[in-house]
This record gives sequence, structure tokens and C-alpha cells, in this order.
Amino acid sequence: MEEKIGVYICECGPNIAENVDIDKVINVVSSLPSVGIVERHKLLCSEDGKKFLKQSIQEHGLTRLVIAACSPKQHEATFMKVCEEAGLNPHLFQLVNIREQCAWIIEDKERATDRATRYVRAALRRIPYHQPLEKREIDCNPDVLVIGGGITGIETSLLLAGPDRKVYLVEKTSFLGGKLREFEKLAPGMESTDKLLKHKIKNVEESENIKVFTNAEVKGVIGFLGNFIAVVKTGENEELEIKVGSVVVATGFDLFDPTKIPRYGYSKFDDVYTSLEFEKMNLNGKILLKNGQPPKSIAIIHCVGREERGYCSAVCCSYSLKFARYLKARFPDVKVSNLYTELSVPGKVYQKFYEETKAMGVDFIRAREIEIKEKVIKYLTEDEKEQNLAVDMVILTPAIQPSSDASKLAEMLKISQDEKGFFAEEHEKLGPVSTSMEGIFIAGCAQGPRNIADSIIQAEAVAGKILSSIIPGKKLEPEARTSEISEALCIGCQTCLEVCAYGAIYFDEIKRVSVVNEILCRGCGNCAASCPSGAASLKHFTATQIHQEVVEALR
Amino acid sequence: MKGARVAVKDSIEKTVLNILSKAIDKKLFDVILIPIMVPAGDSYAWVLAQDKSLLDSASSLPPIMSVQGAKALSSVTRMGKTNKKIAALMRPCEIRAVIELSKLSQIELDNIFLISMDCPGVLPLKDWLKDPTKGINSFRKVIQRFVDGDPEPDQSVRPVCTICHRFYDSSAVDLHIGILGKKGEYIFFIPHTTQAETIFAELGLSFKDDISHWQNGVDEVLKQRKKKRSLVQEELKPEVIGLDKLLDTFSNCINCHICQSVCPICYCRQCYFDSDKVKQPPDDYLMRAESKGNISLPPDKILFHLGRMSHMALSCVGCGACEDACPMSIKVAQIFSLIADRSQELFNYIPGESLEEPLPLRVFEEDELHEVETP
Amino acid sequence: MKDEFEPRIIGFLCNWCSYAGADLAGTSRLQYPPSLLPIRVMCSSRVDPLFVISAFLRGADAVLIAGCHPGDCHYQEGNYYARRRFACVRKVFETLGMESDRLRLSWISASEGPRFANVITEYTEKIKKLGPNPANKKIFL
Amino acid sequence: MANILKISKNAEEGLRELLRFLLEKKRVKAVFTLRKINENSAVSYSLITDSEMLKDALPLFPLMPQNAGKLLSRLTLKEHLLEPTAAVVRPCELRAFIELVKRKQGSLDNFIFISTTCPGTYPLELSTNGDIWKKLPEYEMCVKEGDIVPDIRPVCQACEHFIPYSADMTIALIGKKDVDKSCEIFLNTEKAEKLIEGMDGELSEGELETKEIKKLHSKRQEKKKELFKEINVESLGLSGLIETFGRCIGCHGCGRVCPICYCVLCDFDSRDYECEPSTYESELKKRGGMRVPPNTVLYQLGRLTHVSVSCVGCGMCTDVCPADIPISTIFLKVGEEVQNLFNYIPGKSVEEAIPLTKYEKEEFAEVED
Repeated sequence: MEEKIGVYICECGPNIAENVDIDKVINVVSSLPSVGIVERHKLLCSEDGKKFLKQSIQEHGLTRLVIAACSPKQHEATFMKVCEEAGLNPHLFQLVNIREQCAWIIEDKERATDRATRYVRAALRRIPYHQPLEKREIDCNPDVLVIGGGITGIETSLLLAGPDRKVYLVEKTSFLGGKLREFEKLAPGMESTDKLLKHKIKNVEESENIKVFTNAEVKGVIGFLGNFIAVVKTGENEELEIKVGSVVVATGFDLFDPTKIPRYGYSKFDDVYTSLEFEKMNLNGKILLKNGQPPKSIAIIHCVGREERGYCSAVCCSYSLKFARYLKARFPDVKVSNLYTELSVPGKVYQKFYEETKAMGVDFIRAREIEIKEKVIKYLTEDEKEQNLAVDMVILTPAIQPSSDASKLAEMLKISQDEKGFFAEEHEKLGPVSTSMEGIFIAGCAQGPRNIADSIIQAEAVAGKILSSIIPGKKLEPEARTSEISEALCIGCQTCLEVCAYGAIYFDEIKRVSVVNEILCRGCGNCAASCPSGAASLKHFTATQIHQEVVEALR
Repeated sequence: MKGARVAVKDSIEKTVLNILSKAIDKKLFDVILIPIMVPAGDSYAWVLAQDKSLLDSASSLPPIMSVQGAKALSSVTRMGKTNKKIAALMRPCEIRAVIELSKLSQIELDNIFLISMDCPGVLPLKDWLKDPTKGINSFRKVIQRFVDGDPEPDQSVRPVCTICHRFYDSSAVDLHIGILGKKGEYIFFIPHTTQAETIFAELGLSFKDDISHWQNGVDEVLKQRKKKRSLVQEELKPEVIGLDKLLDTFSNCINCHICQSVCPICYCRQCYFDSDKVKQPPDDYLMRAESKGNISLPPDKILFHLGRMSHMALSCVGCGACEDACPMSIKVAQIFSLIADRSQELFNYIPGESLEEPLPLRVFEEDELHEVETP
Repeated sequence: MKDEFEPRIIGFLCNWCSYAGADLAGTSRLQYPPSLLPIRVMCSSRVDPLFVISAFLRGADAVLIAGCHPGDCHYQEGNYYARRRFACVRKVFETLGMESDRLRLSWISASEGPRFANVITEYTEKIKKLGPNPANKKIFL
Repeated sequence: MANILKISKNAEEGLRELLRFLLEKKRVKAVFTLRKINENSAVSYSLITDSEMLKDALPLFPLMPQNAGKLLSRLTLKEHLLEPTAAVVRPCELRAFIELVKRKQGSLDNFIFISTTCPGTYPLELSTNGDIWKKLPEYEMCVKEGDIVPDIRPVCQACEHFIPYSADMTIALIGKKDVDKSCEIFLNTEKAEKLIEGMDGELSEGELETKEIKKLHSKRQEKKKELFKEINVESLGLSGLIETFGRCIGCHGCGRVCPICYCVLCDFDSRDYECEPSTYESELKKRGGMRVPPNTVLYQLGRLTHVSVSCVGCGMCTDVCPADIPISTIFLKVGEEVQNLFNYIPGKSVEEAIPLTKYEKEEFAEVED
């Protein structure tokens, strides 16, 4: 078919017209090969302008379109839509930025005009190599897989489950509720945990839109946003295949193992416990020494493993205050001493909680080089004095660290972990609960140490993300400008596969070539640049297209 | 046939270049495609010369064939016809390859004006590189001897050049420059197209002179070359006839496939024998090894050479680029000449002789080649 | 004016940061020399070292690759790969005694309009001092 | 201290003995080694399954008709070996193969690598005119003395990696005064020890890295400095490149024989690098003339950027170059510099990832701003 390229130059009111001699540009451009028509317009992005464009495309039967106007970041989408309406494949169009990067930055009109002409020529040199790209639509499954039946997982499930959205909640232990089940009360309100947890669990178990698997494990997840297939090994040891559109990772945390630091004497001396062990003792109402006697003096050691792990676990201080309350409630005369390196009670409520607890006669001592011996604690005070503190029970508050199976899960889901081993968010601020894999979200302590309130906030954030992005019946429109790999040229070295951040390239063992999953591909082009033989290329940014652009720009 | 007799000033080369640069002045051509000495002075490269100043270091008959001219021209026009009017000055074997490539749509001849010159042959690349300055001088002698009409070719040129029987013009050329016949006092501009006549008329050439001197000169050399050609080929036969011989001859081959990549007729973007199709799983190699106790790797050296022959023998112009570039000094070109001659005879096809003549394997006659049928 | 040497800098700008940075420079009406010939790519990691080399041999007086600051890549880690490839090609230039100053890698975020203008201005000055790229006139490339 | 198997035959005989033993005892299915393939004494790599054929094997012949790494890749590209195979290769060939394996172009499975402390190889042309055979005595003498062998390929004379990194067995040659009487096989892996069980010859212990080796190492370093000086790579500059590569005939033979150039079709032979007529016109406008076919320098620079990080300096490129361009010297130099960037030694260990397929968050501050 005869190619006919249309070139339209936008005056953008005075913005471009004043600084670029548009007629001059038109003059040069008109003479170029296969340019069918060159016209100017006051404001192409206006309703009137779009109408004019659409008509011109149809009347002149344009096969390709170049528009010189503002930045593609401004109006590329706008004009692509016009192309579509006019029946021209929107990728056979190139927007030339002669406003932000030309008219507005060059005072001298002659130079600006020369620049504008150059840009338009470059686009014209490139456009013959544009390929029409198809717009694809895929169904999107609204159902959700939630991994981890702790408070975060429960909250997420409850928020998401509904008549048109099933939730599959997978818990590796035999019960829902996670670590929270062992807590009698919650700081700072000291309200009973049951209030919060019991009825939530009940709601989960009663909801017909939530399917709970306990003693279960996720064996594998493949797919992409809107279309994941998960294999779940149930308590009955059968393997179920579950289709979902999104996955929420709420696998919680483990405690730092205090035996790694011998000076804390954990598992060496009697009556040295971790916070979780203490919660349990408290819940069972048996806070007793090995010898069966109630404790008279108790030390709570903060920041256990803080240095080793390299971060503050954010919750230990507040629950230590809670522990003090537990103790004071049971044994009014018990002596409670908190030994900390840094005290962290942020937020609008904890300061008060701290002061009240202190007022109950609970000691707070800034101590270093703590060493626990039989019934006595050696430490250095702030002013470097060595001190001995006689106690008959010690509670350690070990750092919160990623759960033991985090790496396995990360690998299975192709999501990344941060240097501490927690699941990494896509961006601290731009995507705090998203991951490198579209459709896979993280919440609660799986993403980093945080208290229950914050975990619930994240649960709601995730729910919000999913509810707004995966509306039942929605079709997904994956990126059209993806990478592609030429079967003929690929030698199967899999370099592309190694540099792809999205697991969007897989290797076809039979053909021995790499293949792009066009739905996972985000179109960055890293693979294309990494491929020595030019087998991988990025649609709409192919080597040839870019090369042509460069050559013409340098003409 | 008539031509224009041109007196040689200084040297044949100067005389020719002089006329060409006039042609540029007069805008008869926009560009001359011609070998020009590279900055280091140790080789010649094909250059599209628009500034006529470039012609100062150009050579109409360079001592070596670093790149087969047809390859140069096809790199210019493979993607489409040029809008510049280009005159290409090449050796006859290069012109012939150009014609073959245009039949294979690798060269677009619009706006291309082909000029050839009687060719005394070229020095082997390897010899030349040892001492280019010496090379230039010894090649002067080669030319002198050639134009003097000594039928015995100078032994310093490539063996395959000493048996070249197509050192004169192909009828497909626009203009041929005959340097034989007049001991280098005169050269002959022989037009093959009216275009040639009109263009060079502008330069004051009138094509009324008798060119029988040149024709006789050519015949003299040709007689001897044909003799020598069959002689060499006869000597060669025992070396290559029979599979074992062939294996021995190519036993040194290291599979670099440079012969193929410098061959003007091997125009495939990727040689079949470099493609994935020839790569096998290990047990295939092992099986073959076990059947004979061993297999030399890479396998299929002969398959490659036979395959290449079967692909290009009919169009082989005997330019010798393959042999010149072979790192193992295998007599590729001479061996190919043997096969090429026989197979071209079969269709009495002369590669590059005329644009009209179709490639033999693209056509057929109902009543032919019965000798190959078994009744 | 006319005959003063005006460098031609091919700039591969990543869509999300540097290209947006350039736009911001424009919307803030910052003036900088018209030496830049911007080529929009989605990510600095799209820039094949060969783009750089061939632009240079085609006579670009300089080649600039600009992308998101490390850690801010829209595609998570693209710019880290871009940096490695750039380090590589620049080392090749250095080792061969070619003017590696004509190749530059800069991180410019979407909010750094002024920085964008500065980078171009300052780099243009530098290239002016270097003079035109000799590759421009070479015939035997 | 490594285990040594000493066979009282000259090194090559001893090695042949070993190979024969491995084949006959069915410890290996096949042997990959150099072999004289005909009366014209052409030497080629061969895959030998019949121990009889070993009589023509020349495992130590100082010639590299091809980089064996490329061949082993061809052998195991589609599938890994199912049965053990012994491969006698030079250190640079082994390194090349490992680089290829990292690029999924082959598999190490079931290979037993036998290598040597490598004295280097002669240029191909010496084998085409037969002179190589005359040089063997001189070669052996230099090997004994631990000297640089005259007339071996420049890159070999300048090679510092002449001790194999990951061979199962290493034949000690350099500085061994008695290579003509005895063959010392260093057993570097348990696999190797198992394989030679039951073979006659005395077991002893010793160091592979003798002082002769260290001496040669420094001699080679010196040589390398000289070599680089000759070409003066760092001060080539664009004009220098044009001068050096000006005589390139564009056969791309260097890429075809390069073990690291593993592409199906070299990008520079692809459509992407064809020029449209309009391009020529604009280039002519700019330059007044233009070399064709174009991209001579681009090809070399491009290949450098693709190969340099993995270049093992095997020298095949120069050896086949019809235009005698000292490609390998330039690649060796640039390769070193690029590899130092990532302190990476190509082919040293298969575990080490190729630098360009990974990154550090904190690095190369000097190239960015």
C-alpha cells in the first residue's frame, strides 16, 4: 500500500508559534519523501483540534502520523486515542516535542526553528519503521489468595471477601490468629485481645466467600496480575489448584534467636524467657519461676539483636511496657526493671502509656554490654559504671526478623527481598504495599517490623489497592510496547532472562530460545540492550527506529 | 566495434583518473566508486568519492583486491536505488560479480555506471602486506609486462589470476578501458552503451578509432591464459578428484568460513552452514565417532565446501577472494575454478556476461540435459 | 555567530525521570544551549552501548545517557545495568585513547529541571572546549 | 601439595598412555584431543572413541586450529554429555568454554578436563607450510628451560594465564627438565584420582607452581608490556584505530573464530547495519567521501564492547586475520582493562556470574554524575 504520512504542527496558542517559525518548518518538511500532507493548527489537543485531526486522518487516508507539539508525557495518550478513533493504529504515530524541549528553552527564533525542523525530520525518518501494535485485552480474575492467617491476613481477607470476590486464606499452622492468639492484652489500651481477634476469626470462618486452609502451604504460584494459578497443599495433603487475580503475602515474622548472643544466657540459665514465651506464660496465668515461686524482681531486656540485625524492631518497647503492666497487675510489689539501649515510644499515645507505667514504679535503665549470669545481670551504665542487678527472672525482647520461609516464598513468587530479608516493597512511598510483581502485595511484618495497628493499616491499604484495581469483570490492557525475541536470532544464552526484573522472559527448552511473556513485560528494554545478537528488541524503540532517529538528528 | 584512443600521460592510472575527475567537474557523475589508499598506506579500500581531491590517492588498478568490488557496490544499493549518479571503476571479475548480484537483487543498477579495465591480476594479499611499498613497485612491473603483451603472466600475481580467462570486458559493462595492444602508449575507451558514448563525448572523446590493436592484444593473452588454465586444472585434478583427495585438500580447513564471507556470490545474510540447522546433539557426534573410531571436529568441513560449491559454482566469477583470504592457504579458488567451469559449461552460462541471461537454475527448457537421465 | 562551533549532543533520556526533567526545565522556561538532540527511551537500560558508539562514529560531538537516580528507576534496577554497560563502553574508549569525555552518564530526576539545564549547559561548554568530533570528517571509518 | 602421577615416558607419550588407559578401561566414553588426520600431517581436533586411533593423537601439539572452547560448546550446545569424556585443552580454551557455559552455550557435565602448563602455540601459517614440525625441538628446549618460545603467537608470549584454573588433571611441562623422559600428571580433583586408579606409574607429591613457572610468569608480563608498547593501544585514538583497522577487509573472520562471539548471526551482519541510500547521501554531504562497505571501525568497537568482558586472549582472531591486524593484542589490552573494572577473570570459575548480568548498588560513582 502507498504510504502517506501526515505531519501536523501545533501552534499551542502562542507557546510554540511565537518562538518557532512554523511555516519555515512546513516548508522544509513538505519536500521530504512520502510526506502526504503538512498542516498547522492552533491547538491540536483542544476538542476542535482533535476533531480536525480525526477528519484529516480519514480524509487524506493517512497511513502514518507525525505531530509536532508538546511533550509526549503531556498528550501522547490523547493523540493516540484520536488515531484509534480515526481507525489508524495509534503506534503508527510519533509525537515530536517542540515545546518543552525546543520553543521554551531557546530564545533565538531562528535556532529554535532549526531545532524544531531537525526534530520533525528525525521523527519522519523513524516513522516508516513503526509497526502497528495490537491492543490486547485479558480477563481479570477478582479472587484473591492471602498467604498467612495472622491478624494482617485475616483483616485483608475480611475486607476483600464479598459475593463477587472469593478469598483463599492459607495458614501454615493449625489455627488462625497467628502470634496474636497468645497475647492477653494489647498495648497501649490494655484491652483484651479477644475483643479484637475472636470475632474477626469467627467472621472469617463463617464467611462463605472466604475459604480457609489450615496446616496448609502454598506450593507454587505462576502467572501474572489478574491471572495467577496457585497450587495449595491442604491439611489433608491434597494439592489444589486455585485461580486468583492477586496474591497477598502476610506471612508475619520470626523472633531473633537470642542464643546467637551467649551473653544473654538464654537456654543457659533458668528463668530467662523470650517475649513470646512470656506472653504465653501470662496467658496461661502461670508467671512462675522454675522453682514454682512467683518472681520478686524481673528484668526486661530491650533491643536484643538490635545491633546484630541493624534496625530497631519498633514494637519491643511498647510491649515491654505492657509486660510491666501484666506483672504489676499480678504481683503489685514485684520489681520490674527495663534495660534498654534506645527507648522508642513514638506516636500520640505511647508517650502517655510510658509515663503512666513509669509512675507505677517500673524502672528504666539505659544499659550497655548487658551480661546475664545466674540470677544477676551485669551491665555498664550510661556513665560507664559497671553495675550488678539481682533479678530472679529475665524477659528478653528479641528483634523481629523475616519468617524462616521468606526466601523460599520470595523465589516462588519472583518478588524481591530487602537486605534484611523482609519482602521488598516496590517503592517506599510510591508503592509501599506493592511488589516488583504486579498483582502481588505485601502487608504486616512480612514487609518489616511494625505494630498491630500499622499492620491493620497496611491490610486496609492492600485491600484498597486490590478493590480499586481489580474490579470484577474488568479487562486488563497490558502494555503493547513490549519486548520481543526473534526465534531465528536467539542463541539461548539467557542473558535477557537474567537481567529482566519482572520474570517476563522464560526459556523454551525445546526450541532453546528465550521467549517474552508479553503480559508480564513492562517494556523497559533492558533485555534488548543486553542481547549481543539483536535477537531481543523493544517494540516502538527498536534498534532501527532509534538508529534512524539518531542519524537524522545528526544530519 | 569502435572506441576512443587516448594517449597515456605519465601513467595509465593518471590518465584514467584524470578523465574521471574531469567527469566529476562536469557533473557527469556525482560520485566515483573506486579503490583509494587507506591512511596507513598499507591497503586500498572502496570509497564513494564525491570530492575529486580524493582521487589523488585513488587507484584505477590497485595491486591488491582487499574487498571484492561487487561487495562494496551491493552494500551501497542493496537497500534500494541510489539517487546519486555513481561511476564504479572495477576489475572485470568484480563487474561480473556485480551483474550476478544484480540478478540476485543484491545490487540495484539504476544510476550506476559500470567501468571496467583490462586486468593483469593482483598480488596475493599476504605477500603485499609483508611490504606494501615493494608491492607497489613490483605491481608496476606486472602492469608493464601485461600491456607489453607478454603472454606469460608475471608470477608475482595470485595463481588464480594467472589462469584468469575473463580479464577483459563483459558485455554488461557501460564502458571498458582497454590497456592492452599499444604497449601503454595508448589506451582505448570502449563504450558498450549509448549512455557511455554521450557522457564521454562531453569530455571530448569521440568513439571513432579502430580498436583492433586492443582486440589482438586481448586475443594473444587469452590464448595463452586458456592454455595455462587447462594445464593448471589438469595438474589440480589428481589433488581433488575423489573423496579422499578432496578430504586431504581441505583437511587443513579450520571452518572459519572466511572464504564464504569474502565471496561476492555468497550473499546470504547467514550461511546455512553457520546456522543452527547444522548443530547436532552430542550423541550424534559420538555415534559418528564410534562408527570410524574417531571424528574430527568441527565435523562436515567437506559438506561445507561442497555445499558452497553447489550454491555458487554457476555464478562463480573466479575472482580468487576466497583463496586470498584463507588463513590456511588452501587453493580454494583454483579448485572452485575447476568445478565452476564444468558446471557453467553445462548450461553454457557465463556469469556476469549479460544482464538479460537468466540464472540457469531459475529457468528450464523442456528438451535438455537428457545425458543426466537414466532411461 | 553562525560559524561558531555548536556541539551536537545526542541525549538518550529515560522517559520517567530525565525526559520529564527536561520537560520541567522547559515549563520553567530555563534557557540552555540548543546543543541537545534528545532521544526518548523508556529506561536508561534500553541504551545499547552500540547506540552510543554508532552515534559517536556518526559524528555526534558527545553522547549523553540520562536516567533516574540509582534506587529510583521506574523499572526498579534498569539504571544499575545501564551504569555497568556505560562503565564498560567508556573503558573501551579510554583504553583506546579515544576522548571518553564525549560520553557521559547523568542521573536527572523528574523534579530536577534546573539540574537538567545545568548539565546540558555545563556539558556543552566542555564539549565546545574539546572541539568538534573528529569522526565527523573521517572517510575510512 | 597436589597428587602427582608420574609415567616414565615423554610427556606426550605419557599423556597418550593415560588417554589409552581411560578409553580401554572404559573410564571415559571418548577422548577429545588434537590428532594428525592425514599424511599431509594436518592436525585437527578429534573426538576419539577407539583407543587404536590414539596413535595419531598429538595432545600437546603446539597449534590451535580452533579454540577448543568453541568446539566443546558445539558438542554440548543441544544437550550435555551422557557419558564421561576426557578433553585435552589449553588453559585459554578451557576458560573460553567456561565463559560459554555461563552463557548456556554448553555444559560441563561429564567432562574430564586435562590441561597443561601451557607454553603457547605457533601461528597457523607455520602449520600450513609445514615449518611447525621443524620447530618442535626448539619448542621442547624452551619448555624445559621455562623460557618464552620464540615465534609462538604474540598473545601466547604475553599470556599470564598459562596455568589452568579448573582442570581435573594438569600435565606439568614448563620448567620440567625431563619432559622427554617422564610425564608428570597433577591430579587436581578426586574425580581425577578415581579415574587413574589402577594405572601404572608412581604416585608422588609436589607443587605445580615451581619457581620456573613464576620466572616465566614475570617474563611473560614483561613481554606483554613490550607488546602493548609496540601497538601503543592507549594512544591509538580514533585516527590510530582507523590506521590500524584501515586494512580490515570486513570478512568478520575474527568474530567467526572468536569463542566468545557465540551469536547465531552477528548483529553487524544483520539488517540493522545496512545503510539506506539516503544515509549514504547524507554521509557524503558531510564527509565528501565514504568507505564502503561501511562500519569497519564500528564493527571492531562493537565487538570489543560485546567481547571484552569475557575475552580470554586466545589469539584466534589475529591468527586468521587475512589482513594481519593485531586484533588480539588490542582485545587483550581492552579486555584486561574492562575485566579489571569488575575484577573478573573470565573462565576462572563457572560460579562467577558474568559482570554485565548483575550489578552492585554502590559502584562506579566515577562514571556517573
